[in-house]
Amino acid sequence: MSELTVRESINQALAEELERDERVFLYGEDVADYGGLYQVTAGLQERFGEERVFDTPLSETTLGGTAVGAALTGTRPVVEIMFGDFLAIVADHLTNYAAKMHFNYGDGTSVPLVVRTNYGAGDQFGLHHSQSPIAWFQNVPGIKLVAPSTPHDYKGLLKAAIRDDDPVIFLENKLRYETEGEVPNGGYTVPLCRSDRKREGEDVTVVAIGGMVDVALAAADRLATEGIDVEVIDPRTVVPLDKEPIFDSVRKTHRLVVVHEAATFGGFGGEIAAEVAEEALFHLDAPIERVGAPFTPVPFAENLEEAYLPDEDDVIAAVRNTLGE
Amino acid sequence: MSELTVRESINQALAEELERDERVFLYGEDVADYGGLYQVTAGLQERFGEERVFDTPLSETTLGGTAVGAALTGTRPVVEIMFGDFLAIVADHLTNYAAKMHFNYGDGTSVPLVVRTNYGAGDQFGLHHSQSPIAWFQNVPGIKLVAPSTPHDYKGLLKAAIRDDDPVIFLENKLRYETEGEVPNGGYTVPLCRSDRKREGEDVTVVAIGGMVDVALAAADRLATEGIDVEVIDPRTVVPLDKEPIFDSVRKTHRLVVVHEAATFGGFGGEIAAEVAEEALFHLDAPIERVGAPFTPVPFAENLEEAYLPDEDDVIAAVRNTLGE
Amino acid sequence: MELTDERRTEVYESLLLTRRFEEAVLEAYESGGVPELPHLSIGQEAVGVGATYALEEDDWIAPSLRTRAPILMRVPLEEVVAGMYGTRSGPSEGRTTQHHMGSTERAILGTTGMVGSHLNVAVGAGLSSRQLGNDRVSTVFFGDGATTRGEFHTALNYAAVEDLPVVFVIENNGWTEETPIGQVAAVEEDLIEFAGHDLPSSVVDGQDADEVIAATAEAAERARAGDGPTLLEMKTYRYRPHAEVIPERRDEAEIERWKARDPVTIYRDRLLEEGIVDEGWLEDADASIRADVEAAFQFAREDPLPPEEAMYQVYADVEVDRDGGVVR
Amino acid sequence: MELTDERRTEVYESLLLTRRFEEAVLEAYESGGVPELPHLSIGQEAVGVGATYALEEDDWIAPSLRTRAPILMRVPLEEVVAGMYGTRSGPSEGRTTQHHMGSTERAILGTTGMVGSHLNVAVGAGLSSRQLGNDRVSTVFFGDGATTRGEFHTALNYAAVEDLPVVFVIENNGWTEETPIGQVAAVEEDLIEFAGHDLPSSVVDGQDADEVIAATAEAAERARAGDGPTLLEMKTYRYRPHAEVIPERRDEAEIERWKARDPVTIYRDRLLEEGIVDEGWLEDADASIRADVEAAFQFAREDPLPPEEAMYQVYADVEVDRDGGVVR
Ligand SMILES: Cc1ncc(C[n+]2csc(CCOP(=O)(O)OP(=O)(O)O)c2C)c(N)n1
Ligand SMILES: Cc1ncc(C[n+]2csc(CCOP(=O)(O)OP(=O)(O)O)c2C)c(N)n1
Ligand SMILES: [Mg+2]
Ligand SMILES: [Mg+2]
Repeated sequence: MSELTVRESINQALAEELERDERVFLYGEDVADYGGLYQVTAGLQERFGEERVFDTPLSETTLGGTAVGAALTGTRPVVEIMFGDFLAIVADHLTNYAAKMHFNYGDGTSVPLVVRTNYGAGDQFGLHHSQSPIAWFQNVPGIKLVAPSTPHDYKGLLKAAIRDDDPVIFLENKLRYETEGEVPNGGYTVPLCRSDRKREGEDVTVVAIGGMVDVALAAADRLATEGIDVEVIDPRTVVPLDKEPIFDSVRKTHRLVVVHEAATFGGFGGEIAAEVAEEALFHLDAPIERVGAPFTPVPFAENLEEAYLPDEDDVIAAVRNTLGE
Repeated sequence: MSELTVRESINQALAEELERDERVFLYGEDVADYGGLYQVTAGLQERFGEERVFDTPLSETTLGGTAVGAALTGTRPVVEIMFGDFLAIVADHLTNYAAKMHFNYGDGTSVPLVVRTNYGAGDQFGLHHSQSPIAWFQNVPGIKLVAPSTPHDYKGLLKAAIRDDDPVIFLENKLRYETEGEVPNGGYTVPLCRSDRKREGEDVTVVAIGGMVDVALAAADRLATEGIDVEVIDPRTVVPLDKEPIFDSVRKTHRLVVVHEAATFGGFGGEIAAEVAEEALFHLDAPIERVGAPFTPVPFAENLEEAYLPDEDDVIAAVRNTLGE
Repeated sequence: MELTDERRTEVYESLLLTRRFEEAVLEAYESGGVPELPHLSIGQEAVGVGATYALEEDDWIAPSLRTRAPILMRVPLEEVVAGMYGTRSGPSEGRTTQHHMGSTERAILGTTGMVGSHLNVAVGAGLSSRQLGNDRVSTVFFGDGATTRGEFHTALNYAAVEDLPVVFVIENNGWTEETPIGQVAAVEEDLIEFAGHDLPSSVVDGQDADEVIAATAEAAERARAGDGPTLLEMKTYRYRPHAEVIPERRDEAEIERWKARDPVTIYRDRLLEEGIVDEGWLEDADASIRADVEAAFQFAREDPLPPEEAMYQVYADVEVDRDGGVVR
Repeated sequence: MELTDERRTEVYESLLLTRRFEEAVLEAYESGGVPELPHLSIGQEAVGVGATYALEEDDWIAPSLRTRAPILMRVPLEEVVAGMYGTRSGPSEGRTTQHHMGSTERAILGTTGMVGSHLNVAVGAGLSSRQLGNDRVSTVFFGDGATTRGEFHTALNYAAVEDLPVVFVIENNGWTEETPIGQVAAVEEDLIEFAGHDLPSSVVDGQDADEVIAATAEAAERARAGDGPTLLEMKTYRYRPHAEVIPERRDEAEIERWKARDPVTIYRDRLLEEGIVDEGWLEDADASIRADVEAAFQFAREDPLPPEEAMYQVYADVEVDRDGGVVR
């Protein structure tokens, strides 16, 4: 075990997979010599050479399109899209190409690409560098959406994503590149499409996504001091969804709070709430609570962004609501 | 009153608004002399001239980008995107530009554009000309998404969309261009952001979207013969959503079925279900049922597409489920 | 590339197969109907045939929605026709239409219905060749209309920047659906003017298969030598409307002018003139191709529709139920 | 465009204002910090100043993320600085950063953070001019990096096809973040080579405001006369890194070479040489501009943060609650 930041754990995952598999390569805008805007790929070009780690023009459709083409023809591209907001520019290649080619072929051909990108508000980067783009792809069969929360999961899930035969959008919370945590030494993976119980509890189930897992856990700690025992489930892969552990948890606690960073309305939390309302309705002792952002673009001003971003207090209030407090 | 097809009612709406307001213009791929792939704009260039109705290059980003620019600078572009699937190509201009500029300016400037496009399966056009792209934009604050169901609503909503100061994605169900219905003569509008009760009923609420309203109504008629009294709500504008009439209906019927054409998982139905699970949980006597497509791309083969597309039987089965039958 | 007599008869057979196949599609569409809406390439055969003929069998091909010849040259006829009928033996068990088919074994890159979105995908295949150190060339076909998409610029630029082994083939048939390309492309004369990019480009007579072969072979050689991409603009014409639902609105004289330079006729006449084949051979070839096409249609018409499970091939690496849930 | 002596002193004042403003931003950032991450244009001032000066006040301007001068020339300083601090008096009451600001009154088109996505938007402004029958020209600024996006091709093509009144200004500072443009653009020498489109284009010395004015004025005149768009490539350089969080990694000698052609110095020396101003005037101008800048920062630092309601300006034509519900 070592104590690594999220940034380091991603960097290690990339290094190990580049080392392990010749077909893996890494490219994007300024990822090579510079090491990426967030320095996540620092040192990798030096170590693996210009043929394995390289820069590209400022053209996201080239990134998306060539990644699909490369993945269809025997390699395993890992491409960095500098901000998740830019996924809108590659939406065609992701939605209409990457997600559909396994279905479109008849010979088992698949599209083993990974799009690494970041998301999330909280650093006053404004409305075009802070969005949480999960919902844009939540209704796209064939895509996998992965949003890890801990350094351990970042590393293990990224390694699994690179080995996975399906196209994966790997979402990194840009506010948490510095978050530290225990990471095993050596080449473990964390399986995609498996949710994880990050905290066991009896009273209320909180399903939290990506960066909001930390927030949910902090809220749970505070509530524990009052004797409220919160269970926190981290789906990790949100599409497709490992639903059963969520249902099981709700059948136990009879209460559900869903937390994500995107706007509540139309966000992925609606899907989770709807699933539970179908599968476990009569187990619910309280209305489902959703915690998310208001239905506005991400505002810039310090106080507005703070009001925008869901926080511990919001989670605590929602948990209390489910308890009728 | 006259009996018009959906196609005719859209054409009339466009003609009336071109007539009424000099700032309105219409453009897109083959919309002018040819009258559009689905002949929706037939005759308009002849009537209004090449300056008001014109063709463009095969470049959706030009369509999206110029429409934003035109709308920001004093005109009211109505742009046709030939298939809704291509919205993925203009996702950046819609999501990052059109939706956000009113927020981004400080002087009340807005983006009065209308993107007309079609959607929907059922004609064996395959996985890239049949999608239902609502979910791609359901989490995008600032966009309005309108999906009418009757010739009356198509005309009135399109006229309202053109007059509206916000960017509107106007979704036409391509299987229903030939559907006929009563349309008042003269220049009425149907307000955006107001849902409509298409059928009054006491037993079960069915919220159906776009092309699925017809399906829900047909199912309701069949169920009526068995004494099951279904209420059908047509949101018409899905983003932002006129929620209260849905809650009111569920408070009355205690049962909810949501129907749309896109895949159930991650689709807009999840949002509606989640809203009800939050606001009217204890009014529900049965789990919420969602009727939608399976989580696959739209298949081509006749039998597969038939299995894919939600139909009356699916709605009837869902209604029966809510009744515990 | 040396073109022996035998090879040239093969070229002719491919031209004729493409022609007869599409004529049969048209006939089938006009009588009983065919589920897949035909977008015929009749008149344009020499582009696809010539270019494919100039390539190695494992060179990647990324067809446009209209490129028919390479598919017919690489995929069994039965499979292609079944693809149009959406039956079980089609290239994707009926999941998708035939003109989007992909096959890794036949080095055909599946495409989408988004005209031009495949250009960067083809460049990605070139990237794979470089990464894997093989010498497979990637050839992408696209219409004149596609040159007005941003993809055209970005794909050319990236291929040229990285010297990737890509051949870009514009099937310039003068029309993008119902709009003449001259009306929507800001060039004086030829579409290759668009490409100020640092790469070789030329205009090719797309009605003459020999010209197409020569130009493509040269481009492929350059690509294989590591000297980067080439842009070829093939001037051609489709005899039929954009798709079979669309009425013909083009000038009759324009159509006739092009028919006078029919690619199948040009090649047949040349083979006859050079004494490579005689009338008897031509008749036999035609009869045998017609019989093959007929048999393939017969096969497809009897081929059963796919089972419903065919639809649930969405992920390669996890089992998912119809509601997007992971099956443990 | 006739440049009287008085006008040329105005040009100089705008150059100096831009310089002093950005120096103040840098200073503020390095001491206490500024909420908006600075992406400074120091060194590039002549491009924005010259081009804006050549235009009418109601001509549309679509700035890039680095174009600072036009904003300073059209918007009160206090408002701009408040925009960087996200305070109430900023251009959007703190909703967005200052460098994306839009103002219809000042004919500034709001942009997004997507480099290059504004090119077609600027073309749309040209479309409005045509539709409304006014003669407003639309001028769009963008970096060298943006020329490798598809937007560059599609916007140029459409403007040229429709002869729209658009002036495209490449602020070619040689770098796209940390990558030299030569490494990612497949041109021999100049980026205008990309544009095989049928439109006039030229390379301009972006350090010389007079050259910029002349080239832009000519382009604007052509646009206003209905003769369509022009592409101008302005060669320039930024003295600072891409953004203030990014370490400087460029060659020291390269930076020094460019500093020797500083746009403010060039213009000042010329005015002195031609006897249009003297040292005293220069000192006064500088002092007064510094005082204005200082006052604007002072204002912004005291300006309160916006009220929470400022965030809820999402739709123009309907009231919506924070949960996406329509308020009846
Ligand atoms: C991105 C996109 N835009 C529009 C269409 C609709 N469409 C299909 S084919 C076509 C014309 C294509 O013209 P061209 O590229 O010249 O090819 P051709 O049909 O002439 O072979 C159009 C506009 C599409 N399929 N995809
Ligand atoms: C679509 C998009 N891709 C990438 C980025 C990240 N990014 C911001 S500025 C920049 C470099 C832009 O270079 P250039 O166009 O030359 O402008 P300059 O910064 O030199 O003024 C990049 C890559 C972005 N903001 N938008
Ligand atoms: Mg064409
Ligand atoms: Mg630059």
